[in-house]
Amino acid sequence: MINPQYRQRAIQLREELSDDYFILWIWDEALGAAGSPGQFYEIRALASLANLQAVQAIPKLFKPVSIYDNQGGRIGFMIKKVGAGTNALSRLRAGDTLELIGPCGNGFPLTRSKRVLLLSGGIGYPPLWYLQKELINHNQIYWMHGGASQGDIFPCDEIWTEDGSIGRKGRVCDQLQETLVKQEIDIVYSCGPEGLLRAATAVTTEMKIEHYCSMEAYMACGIGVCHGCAVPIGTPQDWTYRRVCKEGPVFNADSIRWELL
Amino acid sequence: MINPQYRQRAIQLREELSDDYFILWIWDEALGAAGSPGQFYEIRALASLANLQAVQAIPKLFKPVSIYDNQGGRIGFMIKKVGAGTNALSRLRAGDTLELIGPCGNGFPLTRSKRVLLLSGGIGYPPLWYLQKELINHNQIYWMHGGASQGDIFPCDEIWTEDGSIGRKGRVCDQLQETLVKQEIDIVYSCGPEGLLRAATAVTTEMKIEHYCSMEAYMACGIGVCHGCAVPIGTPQDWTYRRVCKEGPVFNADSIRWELL
Amino acid sequence: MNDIWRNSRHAGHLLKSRLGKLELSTPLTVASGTFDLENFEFFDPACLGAFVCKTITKEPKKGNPPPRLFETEAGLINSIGLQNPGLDVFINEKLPQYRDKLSMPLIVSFSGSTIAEFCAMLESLERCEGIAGYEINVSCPNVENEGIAFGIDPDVVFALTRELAAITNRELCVKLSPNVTDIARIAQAVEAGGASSIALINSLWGMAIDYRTGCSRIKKGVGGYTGNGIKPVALALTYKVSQAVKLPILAMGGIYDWQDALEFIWAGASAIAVGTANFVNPLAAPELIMGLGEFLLTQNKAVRDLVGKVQI
Amino acid sequence: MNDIWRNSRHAGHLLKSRLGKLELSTPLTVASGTFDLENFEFFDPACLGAFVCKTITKEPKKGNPPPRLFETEAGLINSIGLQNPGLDVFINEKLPQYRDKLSMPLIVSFSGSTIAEFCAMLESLERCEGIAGYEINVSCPNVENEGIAFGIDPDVVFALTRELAAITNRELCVKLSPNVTDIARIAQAVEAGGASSIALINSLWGMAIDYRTGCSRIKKGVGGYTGNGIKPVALALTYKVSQAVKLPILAMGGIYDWQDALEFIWAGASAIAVGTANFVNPLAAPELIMGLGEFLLTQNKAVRDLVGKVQI
Ligand SMILES: Cc1cc2nc3c(=O)[nH]c(=O)nc-3n(C[C@H](O)[C@H](O)[C@H](O)COP(=O)(O)OP(=O)(O)OC[C@H]3O[C@@H](n4cnc5c(N)ncnc54)[C@H](O)[C@@H]3O)c2cc1C
Ligand SMILES: Cc1cc2nc3c(=O)[nH]c(=O)nc-3n(C[C@H](O)[C@H](O)[C@H](O)COP(=O)(O)OP(=O)(O)OC[C@H]3O[C@@H](n4cnc5c(N)ncnc54)[C@H](O)[C@@H]3O)c2cc1C
Ligand SMILES: Cc1cc2nc3c(=O)[nH]c(=O)nc-3n(C[C@H](O)[C@H](O)[C@H](O)COP(=O)(O)O)c2cc1C
Ligand SMILES: Cc1cc2nc3c(=O)[nH]c(=O)nc-3n(C[C@H](O)[C@H](O)[C@H](O)COP(=O)(O)O)c2cc1C
Ligand code: FES
Ligand code: FES
Repeated sequence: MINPQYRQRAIQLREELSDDYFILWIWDEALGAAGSPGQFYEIRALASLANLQAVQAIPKLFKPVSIYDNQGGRIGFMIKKVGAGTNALSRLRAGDTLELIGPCGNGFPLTRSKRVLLLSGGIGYPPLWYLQKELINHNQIYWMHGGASQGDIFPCDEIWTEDGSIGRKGRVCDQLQETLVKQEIDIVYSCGPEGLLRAATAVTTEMKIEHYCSMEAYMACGIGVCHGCAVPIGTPQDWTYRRVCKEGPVFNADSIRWELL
Repeated sequence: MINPQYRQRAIQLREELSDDYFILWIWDEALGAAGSPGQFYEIRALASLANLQAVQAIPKLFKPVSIYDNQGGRIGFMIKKVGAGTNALSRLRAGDTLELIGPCGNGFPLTRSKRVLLLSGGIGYPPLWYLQKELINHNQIYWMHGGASQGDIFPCDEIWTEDGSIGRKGRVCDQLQETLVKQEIDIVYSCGPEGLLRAATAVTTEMKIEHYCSMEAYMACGIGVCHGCAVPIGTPQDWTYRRVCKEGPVFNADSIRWELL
Repeated sequence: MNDIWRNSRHAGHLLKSRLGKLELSTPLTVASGTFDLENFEFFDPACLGAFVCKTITKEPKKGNPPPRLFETEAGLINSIGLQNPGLDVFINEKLPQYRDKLSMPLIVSFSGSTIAEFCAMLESLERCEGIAGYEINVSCPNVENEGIAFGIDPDVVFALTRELAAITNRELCVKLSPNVTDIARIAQAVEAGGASSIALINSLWGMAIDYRTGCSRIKKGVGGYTGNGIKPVALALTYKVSQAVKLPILAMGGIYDWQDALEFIWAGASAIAVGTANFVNPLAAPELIMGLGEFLLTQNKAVRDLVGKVQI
Repeated sequence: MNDIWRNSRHAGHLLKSRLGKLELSTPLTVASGTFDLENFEFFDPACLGAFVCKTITKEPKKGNPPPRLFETEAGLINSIGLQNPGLDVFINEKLPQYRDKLSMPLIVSFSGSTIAEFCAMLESLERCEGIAGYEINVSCPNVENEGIAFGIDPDVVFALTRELAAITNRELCVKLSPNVTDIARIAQAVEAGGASSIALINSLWGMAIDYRTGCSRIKKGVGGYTGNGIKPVALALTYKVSQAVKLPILAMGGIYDWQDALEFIWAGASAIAVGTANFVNPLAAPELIMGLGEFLLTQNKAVRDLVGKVQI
């Protein structure tokens, strides 16, 4: 695994997905060889930085964004606008410059000859896209994805929306137990809002199904230095704070001390 | 005199003078009636404010800029880029929006049937342009203007540059005494860097010639509220801090306590 | 523009608040020294629940030598030095203007150099009509105590507050300095002394230097730092004080918009003030009240429902 | 990018500085807790005159519950809670790595909960090779004194410093908290106690609240505020301390670039550190040294010619 490095890369293409979602593509063969599913980059719009002086702005933090796709160096970041940092990214166009620190984090443990459930909510989708491409030839995959509404939905096997605008109405793990049984799932990979991961873990723990969660956390450094991105990991008796950016973002679901979050 | 008010006006025209100097023109009949020579506006580029959210910048102070010209409502601001605020102004184009607070300050006392010397250095030029248009039909005017180099020079009767690139080489008040005598000057109006105004005052006080200086100061409110723009005014025995934005920017040169500045 | 805030008039009942003895039509007021009648050229005064004037002292004060101001990346450094015309001129010239023009309660900010001087000033002001309350500025040197500011010593603050509280029935608000080790203890001294509210924060120590020449940007060297950059500090101190005392709090320090105002209300402020914001946005006050009113309407909550309800 | 700073190598002699007993090849170091070996992937370490590690405590510390971070308009609020693996793991695992990889003096930051614990830690560290000096973090609760931070009481600071100074001949730097009424008095206690330098400032109190929900942005409520927004405060305190003591100062607090660094040098700092800047600009350190070197070359001045030469 290579250590996170700092780079600036031109945006090769910007792909519009919906009002809130878009993909930024960059091209870098070396980076293509470096990342694996579940890893992420800390990224920032250089454009905003270049303008800083003009508007007398103070430079801001990078934002963690998963590797959504990696076609041998054609690397995509699928991003949802939620606040100031992602909004700045959303103003980037082809030719603009992206600042990157990465690849960061551990990534998903890969598996073979299993029946795999991918479980994503909202902006938890991107890392699982890269993951399924890695798993697809060696496993059977069933992907359930949920979101608030139609605009949060992307290709998968089973769709859930909270408002029922597309797919089934409800939360994506409302019938998780039934699905795990019906699809004879051996292993679950999940990414999404904390509530989803927590609820899913309750089910998989109960059913003793292997389950890896990709966790979110507010980050400053992204490289394991500041200890800002802590989540409690271990057993109820013996746990400690681990760094989402270094020991994570992927943790064994059973090891996450949800009761402390 | 009307009280300073807050307005937003479109830039009608932007006139390029040199690398560092430009003029922003706005159009407002009511404002045309309001201002008089020596008064100024606190101005700011609204464009930069609109972008604040995008770049997460913190809003910044307005900057004091003299009325350079006023053709019955066609109001011009002649501006030199020196720092962040004036640089933001320099990025404005026709159609962009200017924020204005004003007209601010007292303005020059006008005079009739006199031999008038206008004395300006660098960006002290603009208020004297508006002033000379007011005085020209009733007085005899001699205008001396100085700057660091050719780029700082604008139309006048006698040019001085520190590097000698145009006009006479030296500081504009190097031979002030001779000029005052030769031109039989009754009254002096000056605007420019503190050093110039101070040196000129030494001469006019000595020669007992009436002299009005337009002073500069760092400003926060521009309307007399914060007391940030103080200059010491009075006699050596009895002086007090006056506000450049309210009792000024024009003061009787003799009343300015230069020894305290 | 002028009546931008009117849109939120229908949130009027939600915006009502109370600071000690004062009923406020809105929780918004202005920070001493940053706002005066001139600002009412910019907007309709009715967005303010109260008006706080610049601090006055017994004798006129010349103030500090210029330059007195410098804008930093995130705020403003000032060293005005309490320039003011003194108590007599205030009473004879300023106060009649305020009585004439103000449609909301007037809070007079004042400061002294001894406890006796504070008391004498208060007695003079008590004889005047048109004053709803006082903001006691204790960030000033105490000549009886080596020139150390009144506001940093809980015992001095207690003694001062008790004497003043004995003189007046009007709203008595003591304004704290943030440049202390334990602001909660000072606040407790204010409460024990019998004040009816607490204002905070006054400016932080701040400095800026011209990197090229090494010249201090303001003549005094160290000045007062205010504006957006001090907001996290002001919020932390508001929270600490709200945990330590029951007195209502008038909070300020980097409040630029309604979102900022809400942070302080959640943290424990019954009223808030805009200071430096008045310089960077002439419409800061009406825009704040409009935004706050809209938020309260959407949530169907009143200001008083939110005060101090922060979740930790 | 990686060797951006090399351009300023020819300014090498001008960049030299000294912090107490340490010769520094450049005046630049890093703020404890914001920088580690991982950062050397981003640039050539030679731009640093010294390396300060994250504060360690005797026992491992879990740290505070998340969320621990929030970015404000002008800086960062954190509540890491000194998470660290404890002294033994530091000595056995971290220190060998530092010895291996660092090309500049290592300053070990540590903290204790009693004076005896501080001393015991120092004694253990004294037995280790590869340590050039210590940064004493006194912004931590003193269990012998109602949990009140060591750093706010001049007598405690004096006693602590004196005991530590008796144990070591290495560089002894005490790092001050800004959350005190009179930082100059604390600095004088450090000097009287026999330290060889002073570091300042640690983080200010800070807080942020989600205006919609009223939830504190960090789990602890009040955290530490750092970054650009605290620069004017840090500069004022640097100046105050430089006027009060003769000890050399390692200054930090919102230093993002070489212009910022110069302000602190003028104000009295012999060395400066980048902290939060490391997060918002991975190349902050080399760019700072490059810019500083170029400035010094143009002026034909050395760092030591400028230290404390601010004009008020
Ligand atoms: C390992 C990892 C991988 C990620 N991958 C992706 C990705 O592929 N695509 C993508 O669009 N986003 C991804 N995210 C989330 C993304 O980092 C956040 O949306 C972003 O940091 C928000 O920053 P902002 O400045 O736009 O919003 P802010 O202004 O910081 O926040 C806006 C809102 O989002 C909340 N928020 C902010 N940061 C986080 C966070 N880290 N976790 C949860 N809530 C947060 C805030 O509380 C606030 O309500 C990932 C996060 C992590 C930790
Ligand atoms: C009454 C008045 C009328 C003015 N009229 C004009 C005008 O017509 N055209 C014009 O271009 N400028 C005029 N100025 C000057 C103008 O206000 C300043 O150039 C401007 O405020 C600089 O702001 P900045 O943010 O661009 O630069 P800053 O970053 O604030 O400063 C850049 C440099 O200029 C110096 N500086 C900043 N403000 C001032 C000031 N007010 N006086 C002196 N030095 C300063 C700083 O010390 C620094 O060295 C006037 C000033 C006053 C007080
Ligand atoms: C120019 C200026 C003048 C001030 N004058 C006073 C004053 O006279 N009395 C006082 O108590 N506070 C004074 N203050 C402090 C403010 O009232 C307020 O406490 C401080 O600015 C913090 O609020 P802000 O960040 O919103 O500006 C002044 C502040 C500024 C910027
Ligand atoms: C995430 C983070 C962790 C920190 N950890 C420590 C620490 O362990 N020990 C310490 O003395 N200071 C610590 N600090 C304070 C910094 O060393 C520094 O004093 C402060 O951040 C001010 O500098 P800055 O504004 O450049 O960041 C920490 C600061 C941050 C932001
Ligand atoms: S973000 Fe700094 S350690 Fe994870
Ligand atoms: S700038 Fe505020 S009084 Fe002049």
